[in-house]
Amino acid sequence: MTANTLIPLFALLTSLLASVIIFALPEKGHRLRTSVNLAAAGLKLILVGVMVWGIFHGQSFEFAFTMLPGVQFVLRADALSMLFAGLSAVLWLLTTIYAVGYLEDSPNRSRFFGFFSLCVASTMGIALAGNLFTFFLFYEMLTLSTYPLVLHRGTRQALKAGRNYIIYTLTGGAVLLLAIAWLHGLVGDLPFRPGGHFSGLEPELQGPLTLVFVLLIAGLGVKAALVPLHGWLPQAMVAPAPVSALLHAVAVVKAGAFGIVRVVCEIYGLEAASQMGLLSGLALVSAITIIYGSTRALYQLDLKRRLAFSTISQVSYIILGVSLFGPVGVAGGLVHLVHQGIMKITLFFCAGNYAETLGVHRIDELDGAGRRMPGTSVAFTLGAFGMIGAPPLAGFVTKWTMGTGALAVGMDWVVVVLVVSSLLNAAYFLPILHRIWFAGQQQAWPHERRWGRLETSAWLLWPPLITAVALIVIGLLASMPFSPLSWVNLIVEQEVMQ
Amino acid sequence: MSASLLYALAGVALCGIGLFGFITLAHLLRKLLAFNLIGSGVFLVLVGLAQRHGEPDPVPQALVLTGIVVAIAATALAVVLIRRYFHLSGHTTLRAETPERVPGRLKPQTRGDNPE
Amino acid sequence: MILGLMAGLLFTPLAWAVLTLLSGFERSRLISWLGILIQSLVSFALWAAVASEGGFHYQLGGWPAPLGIELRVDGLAVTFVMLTAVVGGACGWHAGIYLDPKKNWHRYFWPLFWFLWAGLNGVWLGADLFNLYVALELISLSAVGLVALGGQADALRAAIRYLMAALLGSLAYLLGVALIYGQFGSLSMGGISELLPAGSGQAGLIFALVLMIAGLALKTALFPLHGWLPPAHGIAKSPVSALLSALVVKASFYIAARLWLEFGEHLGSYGLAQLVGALGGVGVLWGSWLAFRQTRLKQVVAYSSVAQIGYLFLLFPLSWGVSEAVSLQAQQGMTLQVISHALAKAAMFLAAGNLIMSVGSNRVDALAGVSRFLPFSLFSFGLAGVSLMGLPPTGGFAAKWLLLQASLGSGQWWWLIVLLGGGLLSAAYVFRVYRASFIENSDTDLFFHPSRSLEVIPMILALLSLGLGLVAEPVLSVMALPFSKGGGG
Amino acid sequence: MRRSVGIRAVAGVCLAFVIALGLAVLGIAETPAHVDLPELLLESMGQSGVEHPVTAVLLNFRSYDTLLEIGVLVIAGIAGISVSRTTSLEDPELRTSDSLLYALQRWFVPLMLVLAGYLLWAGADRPGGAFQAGAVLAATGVMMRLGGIPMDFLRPGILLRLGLALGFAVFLLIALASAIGGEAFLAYPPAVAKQLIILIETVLTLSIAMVLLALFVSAPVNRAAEPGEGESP
Repeated sequence: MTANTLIPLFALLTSLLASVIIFALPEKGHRLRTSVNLAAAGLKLILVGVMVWGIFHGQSFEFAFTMLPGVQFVLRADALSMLFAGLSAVLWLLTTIYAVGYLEDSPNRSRFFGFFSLCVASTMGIALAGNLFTFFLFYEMLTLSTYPLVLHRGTRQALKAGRNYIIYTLTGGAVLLLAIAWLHGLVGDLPFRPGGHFSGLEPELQGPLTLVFVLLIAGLGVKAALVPLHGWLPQAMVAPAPVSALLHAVAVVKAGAFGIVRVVCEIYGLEAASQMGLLSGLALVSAITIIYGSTRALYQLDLKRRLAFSTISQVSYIILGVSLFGPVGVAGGLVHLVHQGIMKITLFFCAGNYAETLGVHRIDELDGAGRRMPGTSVAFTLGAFGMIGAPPLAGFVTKWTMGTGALAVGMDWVVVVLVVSSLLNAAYFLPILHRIWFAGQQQAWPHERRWGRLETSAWLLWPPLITAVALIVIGLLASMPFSPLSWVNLIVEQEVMQ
Repeated sequence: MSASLLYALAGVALCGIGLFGFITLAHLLRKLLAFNLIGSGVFLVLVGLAQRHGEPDPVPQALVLTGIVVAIAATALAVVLIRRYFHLSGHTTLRAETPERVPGRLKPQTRGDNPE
Repeated sequence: MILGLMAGLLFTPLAWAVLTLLSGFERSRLISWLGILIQSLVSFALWAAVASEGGFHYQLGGWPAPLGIELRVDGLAVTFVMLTAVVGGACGWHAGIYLDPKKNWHRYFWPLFWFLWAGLNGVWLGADLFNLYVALELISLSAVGLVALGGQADALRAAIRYLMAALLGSLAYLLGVALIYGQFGSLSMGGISELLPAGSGQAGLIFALVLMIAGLALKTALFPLHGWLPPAHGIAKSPVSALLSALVVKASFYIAARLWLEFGEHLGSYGLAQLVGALGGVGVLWGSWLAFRQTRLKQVVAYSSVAQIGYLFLLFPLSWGVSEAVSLQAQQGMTLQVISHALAKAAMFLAAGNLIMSVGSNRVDALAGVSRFLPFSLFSFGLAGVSLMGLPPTGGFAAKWLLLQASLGSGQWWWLIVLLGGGLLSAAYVFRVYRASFIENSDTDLFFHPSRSLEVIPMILALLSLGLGLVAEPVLSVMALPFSKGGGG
Repeated sequence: MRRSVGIRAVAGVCLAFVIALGLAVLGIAETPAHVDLPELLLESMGQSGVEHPVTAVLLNFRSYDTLLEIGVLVIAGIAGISVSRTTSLEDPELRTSDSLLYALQRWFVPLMLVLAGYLLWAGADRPGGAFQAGAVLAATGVMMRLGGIPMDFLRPGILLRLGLALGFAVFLLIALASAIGGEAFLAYPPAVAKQLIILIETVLTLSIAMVLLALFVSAPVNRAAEPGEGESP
């Protein structure tokens, strides 16, 4: 047991233990709970940093033991897992800070933060999982740990959302389990490996493997909110803002998308998958989801619901990217995993700020919010422009890379999809920005709270500002080492080299 | 066919009759008697079949003795339970939906006698 | 050394039954806790000894089979002995605090509890068909006594119904034993399976096997013979319900499974195996559905047992006429399912008992606000529920995984519907309870808070069932080859 | 109408069961048994300590069965008294005032006691033994109880429980002693096997009688019920 074996385990345990400790703490121990939370988040960030550094220098981190006859439990840090792990470690810290402010003085905080940490532990496990079995383990753990968060408020609406959420995700989980078990029965325990396993495949396995692929995508597509499996996501909006932020930016939808990336790139392999004709279908489904999500977003009057439909659309960029056959497209999709996370979390933080500070939930109540809350509004604007794909923000990097990738493999229609989607993005974000900045305040805020000099609590204000700044930085410095794009290029190199 | 085998076949018949009674009778004491009938049938089969060639086999005889004690213990326990159940609820069957008397308002007739 | 352990294992529960019969509740409690400690240590030592040195036969009275009674002490048997020590110990610990010492009749819990334990060990180790019958009756009667302990009309009705079903089941089993003894003149399971001539399925013996399995299925509450179980498990005191669900129904199943694996190859048939499996499958779906429909918390848990027992019977089709590897997977899956269900269901019943005690009502919709004020008990309940749903990383999931692999490996894909559909249906009833507990209708805490140790016990069991999935491989390797003939000596 | 159809169906099932069982019995009867257990038994009789083979099987070869069987009986007794919760054993309604019974009792009680003793003693070399003796003893007790003779030891108290447990406890202690003595659980040293078996038989007779009698007198006459979990009383 060297340090390299244990680091992935510790990265997982930081939030797992934090969760146990938080559950054990009394409801009143607010200060202690916050310290535990922040310390764990910080520690995890350091551990992930160590692993990123190590991988960059060619070290390997793996923790494994046999769980069941023929099945290994594997935690392994590789370039792809670090992309996701890094994202969740950073955003966990920010979201924790935000949540501390958001839930000030509300009941059930012990329960909330306990499950919140558990949820992050699952995300970390998903990132570090070294085979499909381990992935599934944490995938289901994520379902369970987010359920109490969706239900948190205990209102009738929350209960309904929770029920739908659990029906969708557990059914998806069952389908995924079937697919994984079947795959295991066909070919045994496969570790995730750049380039995949099925390049020189016997023809008689092709039929079953195609079916397994469809099942895998269907199972993962529920969390990734692929149309028509997206129904739970807009309803889950009733959860508190930090939960929505986490659900949309890192945890749930990303887990689905990340799983699809793993399956396509590291189980089947890009080459084999495209030879078997699996990718065009996937590309089509994700393109439909992109357009559908954006179109539905146009018609939403509730701010968080609009953001939710926007998520449905944006997450499919990742899937569209990996189904583009070529390395550049894959890079575009993967980098969007990070970019979309940061953009969406910014937007949800801001939406939460509007709701918490002004009591604003509907878009038509936002008139004049820019003057009352300039910091939040600037962050929101940056996030929105990022989503639309305006240079030099992070979203632009994604769309540019993906467009290049699509043209390189001769899939011109993808460019059309990207352009249409961007126009739709603009169509549903620009009116909001207009209301925030240019419309005058028509009526009193529905439910205003004051926090001294600042426009809102400092706990609530800093996280969106930080992520907004990050949006600019990673957009501008996309070609620097350790930027998401260059890291993604490192991954793609491995995927294609194999 | 030896005499022992005849016992075994008689046991078979007893099992069938007992089973019929056990399923169709609702009154708990009768059900219990039907159970004892099956039990006797089983014991007959056990001893009769083992001794079909005429020579005695002490092992099944001992087994049957053990079986009888167990059956008596079970029967006695069942009678105690049935009796108390009757005193509390006034029912002699398990069918709750067809109460013979309204529970709670009943007065047991004479204590300790036949619940019929 | 090992012989001494065996004597201790057999002696302790019986002796403690006598000791506790002679003392009042509070002294019995102390004596029992001491006994639980001793018995657990002995069980553990025996488990460790068999794990390192392999299984053996133990001749009671010094007489070898078929004249005397032999016990078969193999990896699987000691694993279940160990399981009984863990679950039984937890239930005894819980009962000591949970039961009200002022009620005079609660003192009789202890002797019945110890007799039950003795009977369970007798079943796990038994290799003699008639001895198994006596051990089964020991279990049944003490279980009935425990259900009837309250002496209240509903409890009595449930107890009588349970007793009737148990007695009929035992007689069917005994009739099968009578036929088998008539054929072979022997009662030793191992001896008979050696005598079974390969390839000749004699009609009378097939009937005997069917009778025995039918009787045991009735005692295990296999669909459609499950009617007696929910009232009995629902009405008993929670520690008793936990014992009944976790261990008692497993005893009769264990015998059925061993009969099947020993004799099934010669006497079984594809049709019989599929029939038993299909009944188990229907039981999974039907039991889960009924659990979903119940309004009382303990009835939900009780019907869930009907469903979970159904999974066990998938062993029959998945181990008949299939390759060694698939059969082994099915056996391992079944073993894990027994263990994880025992741990999870015991945790669930104990937690349910705590919740009912706190809320003062046994209805599911009375749980509103529990999540806020009694999170600990709810959490144990929830963790146990995760195992029942078969979600990772619990033991329930590991079991389901192995059964899935066995179904796929033998091409019997229709069991996939049961395995996956059953998991979803069980999620439906478990989440219904969570849902009810998350409703907030009061800001003040009006609940009674049970003592901390009451809350800790179900949590420990739930965590064990959760962790079982992670250590499934070592646990299975201790069982080595389940149902092996034993090491001899 | 529906009921009669149901009954016919059950009758049909039972008939089919009888036929199947009968065929199974006949089929098995045609072939000889594989193991000749009586032969084995005869060879080992010398070491068993008693002359009667059934008693030897019950109390030596398969004594574990018997131990558990007595356990079952004790359980039934415990479960019986646990639901009874009666304090008054001298309930006048339970007493008969039949003069014939009194007269019979004077004759029968001593006679039955002697019979019980004989059955116990006979068990060593011919049919008889602890259970038969215990049953007769219990019947004697039932008769005395019906005649209204107060039997204080039947009150739910330490005496009753001691009586229930006595036979079982002695049996168990002997089993343990034999295990400590070096051999397996329940393996009696051949030299003292006979004495041990007689001791066991005697105490078992008392206990069996006690259990049966206790079950008889556990007349659950009061109606005090306890509320179930989560129900208000």
